[in-house]
Amino acid sequence: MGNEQFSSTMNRRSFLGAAGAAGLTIGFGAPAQAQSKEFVSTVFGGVYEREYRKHIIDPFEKETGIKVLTKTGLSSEWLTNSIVNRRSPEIDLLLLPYPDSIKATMEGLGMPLTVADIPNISQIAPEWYDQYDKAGIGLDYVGYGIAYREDLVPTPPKSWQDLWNPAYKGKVTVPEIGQWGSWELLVVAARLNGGSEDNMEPAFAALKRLKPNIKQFFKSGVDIANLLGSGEAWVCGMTTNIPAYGLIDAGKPVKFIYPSEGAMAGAVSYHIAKNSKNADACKKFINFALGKDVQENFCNGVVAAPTNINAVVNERTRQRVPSREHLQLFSWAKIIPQMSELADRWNQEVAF
Amino acid sequence: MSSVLAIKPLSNTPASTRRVRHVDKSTFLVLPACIVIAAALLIPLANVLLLSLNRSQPGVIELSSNFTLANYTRFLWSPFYMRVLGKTVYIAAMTTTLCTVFGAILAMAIWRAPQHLRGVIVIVVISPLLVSIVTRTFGWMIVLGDNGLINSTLMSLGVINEPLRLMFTDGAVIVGLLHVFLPLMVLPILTALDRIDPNVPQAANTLGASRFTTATEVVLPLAAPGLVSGITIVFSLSMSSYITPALMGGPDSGMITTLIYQQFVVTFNWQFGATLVAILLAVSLVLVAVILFEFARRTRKWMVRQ
Amino acid sequence: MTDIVQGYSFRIVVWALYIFLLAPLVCVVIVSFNYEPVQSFPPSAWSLRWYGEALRNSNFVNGAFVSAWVALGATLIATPIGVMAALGLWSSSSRFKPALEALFIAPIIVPGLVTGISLLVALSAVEMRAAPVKLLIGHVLIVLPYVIRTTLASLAQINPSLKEAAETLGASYRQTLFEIILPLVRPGIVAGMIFGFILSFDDVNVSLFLVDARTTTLPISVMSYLQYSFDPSVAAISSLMIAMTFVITLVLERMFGLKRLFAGH
Amino acid sequence: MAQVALKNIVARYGSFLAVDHVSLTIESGQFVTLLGPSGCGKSSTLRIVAGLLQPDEGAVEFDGRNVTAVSAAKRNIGMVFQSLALFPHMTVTDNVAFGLRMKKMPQADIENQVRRMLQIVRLDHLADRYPAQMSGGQQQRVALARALAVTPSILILDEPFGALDRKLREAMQVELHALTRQLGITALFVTHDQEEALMLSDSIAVMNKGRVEQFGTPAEIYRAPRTEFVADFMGMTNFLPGEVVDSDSSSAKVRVGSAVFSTSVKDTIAPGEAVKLAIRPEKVMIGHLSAADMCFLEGHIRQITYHGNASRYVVDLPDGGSIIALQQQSPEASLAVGSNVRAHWSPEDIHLFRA
Repeated sequence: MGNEQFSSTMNRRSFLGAAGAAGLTIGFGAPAQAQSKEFVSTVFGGVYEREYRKHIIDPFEKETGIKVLTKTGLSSEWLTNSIVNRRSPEIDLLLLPYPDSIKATMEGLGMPLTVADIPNISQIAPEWYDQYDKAGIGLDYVGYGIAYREDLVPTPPKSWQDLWNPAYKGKVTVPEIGQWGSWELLVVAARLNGGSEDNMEPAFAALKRLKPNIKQFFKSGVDIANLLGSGEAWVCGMTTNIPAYGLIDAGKPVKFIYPSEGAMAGAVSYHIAKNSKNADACKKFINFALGKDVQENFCNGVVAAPTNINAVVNERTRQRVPSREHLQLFSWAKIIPQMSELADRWNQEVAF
Repeated sequence: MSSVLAIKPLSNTPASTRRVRHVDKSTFLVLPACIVIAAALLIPLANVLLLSLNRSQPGVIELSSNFTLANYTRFLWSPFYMRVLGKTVYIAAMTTTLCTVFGAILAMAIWRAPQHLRGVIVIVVISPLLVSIVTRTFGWMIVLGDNGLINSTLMSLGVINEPLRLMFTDGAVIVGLLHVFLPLMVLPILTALDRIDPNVPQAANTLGASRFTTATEVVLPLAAPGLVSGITIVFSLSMSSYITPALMGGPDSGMITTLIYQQFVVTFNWQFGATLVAILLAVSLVLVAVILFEFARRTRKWMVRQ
Repeated sequence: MTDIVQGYSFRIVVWALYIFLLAPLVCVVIVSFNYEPVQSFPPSAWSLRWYGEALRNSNFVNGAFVSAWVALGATLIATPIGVMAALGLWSSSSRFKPALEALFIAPIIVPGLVTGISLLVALSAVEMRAAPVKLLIGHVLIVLPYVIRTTLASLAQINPSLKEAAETLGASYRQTLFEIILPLVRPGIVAGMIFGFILSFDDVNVSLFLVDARTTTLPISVMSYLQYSFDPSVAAISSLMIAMTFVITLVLERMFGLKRLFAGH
Repeated sequence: MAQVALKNIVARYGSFLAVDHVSLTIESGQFVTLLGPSGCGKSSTLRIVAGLLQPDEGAVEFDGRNVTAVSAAKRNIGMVFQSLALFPHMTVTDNVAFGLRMKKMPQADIENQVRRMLQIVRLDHLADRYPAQMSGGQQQRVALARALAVTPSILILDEPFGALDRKLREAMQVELHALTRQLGITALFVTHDQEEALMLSDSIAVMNKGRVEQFGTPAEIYRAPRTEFVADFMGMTNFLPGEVVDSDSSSAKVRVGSAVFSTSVKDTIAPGEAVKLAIRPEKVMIGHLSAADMCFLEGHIRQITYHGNASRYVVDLPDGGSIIALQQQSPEASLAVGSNVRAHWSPEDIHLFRA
């Protein structure tokens, strides 16, 4: 009697065990192994993905035999996903742009990265390590400047201040709040008018004054390309070199400048999810990506500035990206807590 | 005048519509859909919507037990948010109205077209749905832009000297939504028209009705189920549309969904974002219910009896 | 006299609508043949370059397969559920009927992004991590309302005595359903399936939060691609989609006759 | 063919009593009509027989077997609907074969039976048409063939000829009459048209307010209506109020205005009771004089209408009432509007009802 009870319990337990194991297999795609053979990383699409694959992923896979699965999409989704799946991450290695990289840092999503684990960190300029609390490391950066239609503008812009030039009435496009460049625009507007990250008040008065000039708030790089390419807008007030040179290389009469006050920085960085089971592979990968040669090849490919101080990019790239000295950095950590309010004020006073 | 009669209790319906059996079957039939919607939408959504009862705390997505209505009062006392809500309803209503008018016209054109042309016309009508929104918007910019086809045509004809501002306006949003939602209106109306006895419009003609009167007063009421289907779908989709208003609207064309998007993925203020969703849902559901009820009230007497 | 005027104005409006529907798409197709590496109009030189580029892009090709399977799967799952629900609503005289009808439209009232996020949170909580399953769940929600609404519209026009006639002739409920009611509402079901399939195939907002590194849909791949590249390969993909739909429709027409798909009898 | 019996059937819609304790037996091979104005409960009764509606009380029996709980699908009936309810997506053949397929009859037998049925209704040349491609009369015959194909226990017809024009309607009536007699079908027919009922039926049940007022052969119903309602519905449009002044078991004297008439009765009506005299218009004659044994009332002609084979007179009586007469002959010159006349009739044409 007792035995029967015991054996039936056993049967049920082993059945549940098997079912659980089956669930895990489905859930994780592949059973976790001590020596990780693959991990999931995020990557931007288009040219960036092509160059990233060519100069970083492919050589890395060849060298180590570790497979890199890439997830495309939006950085805000990657961040959301990582917060939601914090305990058991779906994404092992986050490649994030501003401001999601700083949000990830403030959320404590990433595990600390050390020179011991990733020797190449020692070659990286300190600002691309420190601002992520040493739990993230910069891969490359680009500059935000002004792009404009040479053939259409009455006078070419030279400084951020020129965005307010009445001659550009109804012909300027600036980013929609939340888009790449929007927070940078707020900071620039504040700084030009005596404000700072701690005092963003002047930004709103300035942007209200900018309103007559604004044709449209752009929502994406394609928007910039379409607006400038078709001549709907003459001036794009806050864009990185990427879409601007996309148009220039296509033969459009577009020019791109870094304003006299300095370029705003757009950096992307690596963050390894704290509970990642494939952290070792991720560290190996980061070290590989930060190496001098890899940085040079990759940055020449996507036309970005390397974070590795020893890396030297070619002439074409050097002309298109801002020098380290010409960058205007600011404290994202001060802006992020204000974002909800800033967006609210933007909506009410600038956009709607 | 007829409303008192129309909402008579069901027990007074005529003998031929009273069904005794299969009532239990109808419960069984709707059950799977209820389960799917409850499990895949309502429960997950409730989980997020409950956050609206927590104090705004950007970056925090866990529910706490300190409940407050602060987010709702913030919305309701703000003229700005109420204006955005008003604009959302306005754009959805305009889109739905235009869609109904033009959808009905198109559906009738297809209905009357020779059978062998039908397939082609149906593809023409559904083709806007086949093109990715980003490219579609680019297409619109070519047509509506300052240097676009319409403006350059008008300028070369000397009708205007300055380009008209067509793109990046509320009008452009409505045009963009109309473009993709038309198929969702046309097909339900068309399937409804196909069930109409061809003698009925002819009968109206013999009674001296013009083609227009026949269409609006005889044919369309008979296609009412298709119309209401299209209207509810288009209205709901317009209320919750995000990308078209974002890409085709002007600086001030944002709708509630624009704000929802910001709160969820830009500022990570899920508490307020959930509040906006709850309000959008409530308003949309009430308005859709009004549409359905109004339809039922107007057609109850003749609908089921054909 | 008025009839002639009305006839002409009707025809003018209809042609204007055809132009309205097609104009932006024709522009897109023209742009797709542009040689230039940014979308621009009118093209300076013609080329099939971006078609080649689009078809070589494995993200697009794989994405198209994933989207097709997800849309097909979701449509096949949602259709029986939706048709059943429509039949239930049709034969019900319950007080809760309007509430149920509204409930069944709810998936398209909730902004897709919020649906996606809600599903992400909920499915993570129950440890469901297989992206194909997650996508199917999300996309069944996308398809369901269309099937229910369009089927309901068709059902509303069935003469109720047809059902009774079948019953008096000895047909069981099942036989009445399969032999009388379903054939008569087929146009509505087909319309709903077509909408569901296309809107599922096209969806960005719900899918964004449900895809993973192995399984990504075409619209997500397109969106990601556009972050760093602005060339007409996306216009080429869109043009291919239009072309493919034409071909599929023509084949369907040859095989079944669209007449049979879109008309009851 | 079966005998069908309704036992004390009650059907309610909320508080409204649609069928009020109806009992009725339809003998095997009989053609029975439910006759009555709309809303009298005849359709509900018919749907109860068909099994499309569950009675709240009472039982339905087929050949003595209680089938109240049996669904329409299992009752083996054939029904012709008011809207015909032909399946629009099926050809004539498929429509007629439907019920046989449901019964899982072998394919060859189905084909034979369908062919036979289409021959009977003379539609064999249209077997591949769809209902929408046929005329109203043809559709009617398809509906009939479909209902008959299953060799039903009972054929149920719900005002099937309502939508047809007069000529077609008459042709169909003749056809249906011939067909049912030839095949010996038990049939239950619903109509509000008394002529149709009289022509087709073996028995008629006249219904009013959910009740059967009278059940009998057409001749009985026509000649001896038992209630005022039946009399009225069967075309006795002249009702004169009166009072019994004297009576015995077989006859009564009734005063109408200043006149007193004698008539035979079936049961005793006590003197002093208020009654109504009903007389068919075609039994009333108009003239300046009348024979001695005739009953008469005097009045003047208000209206004369010509009906081809007859003339219809409306005679206003001095007390404010009027009487209608239908005469076979053409109107005489002396009987013009305004002239004073005698409306007269034979005592045996009087039907007496308690008021």
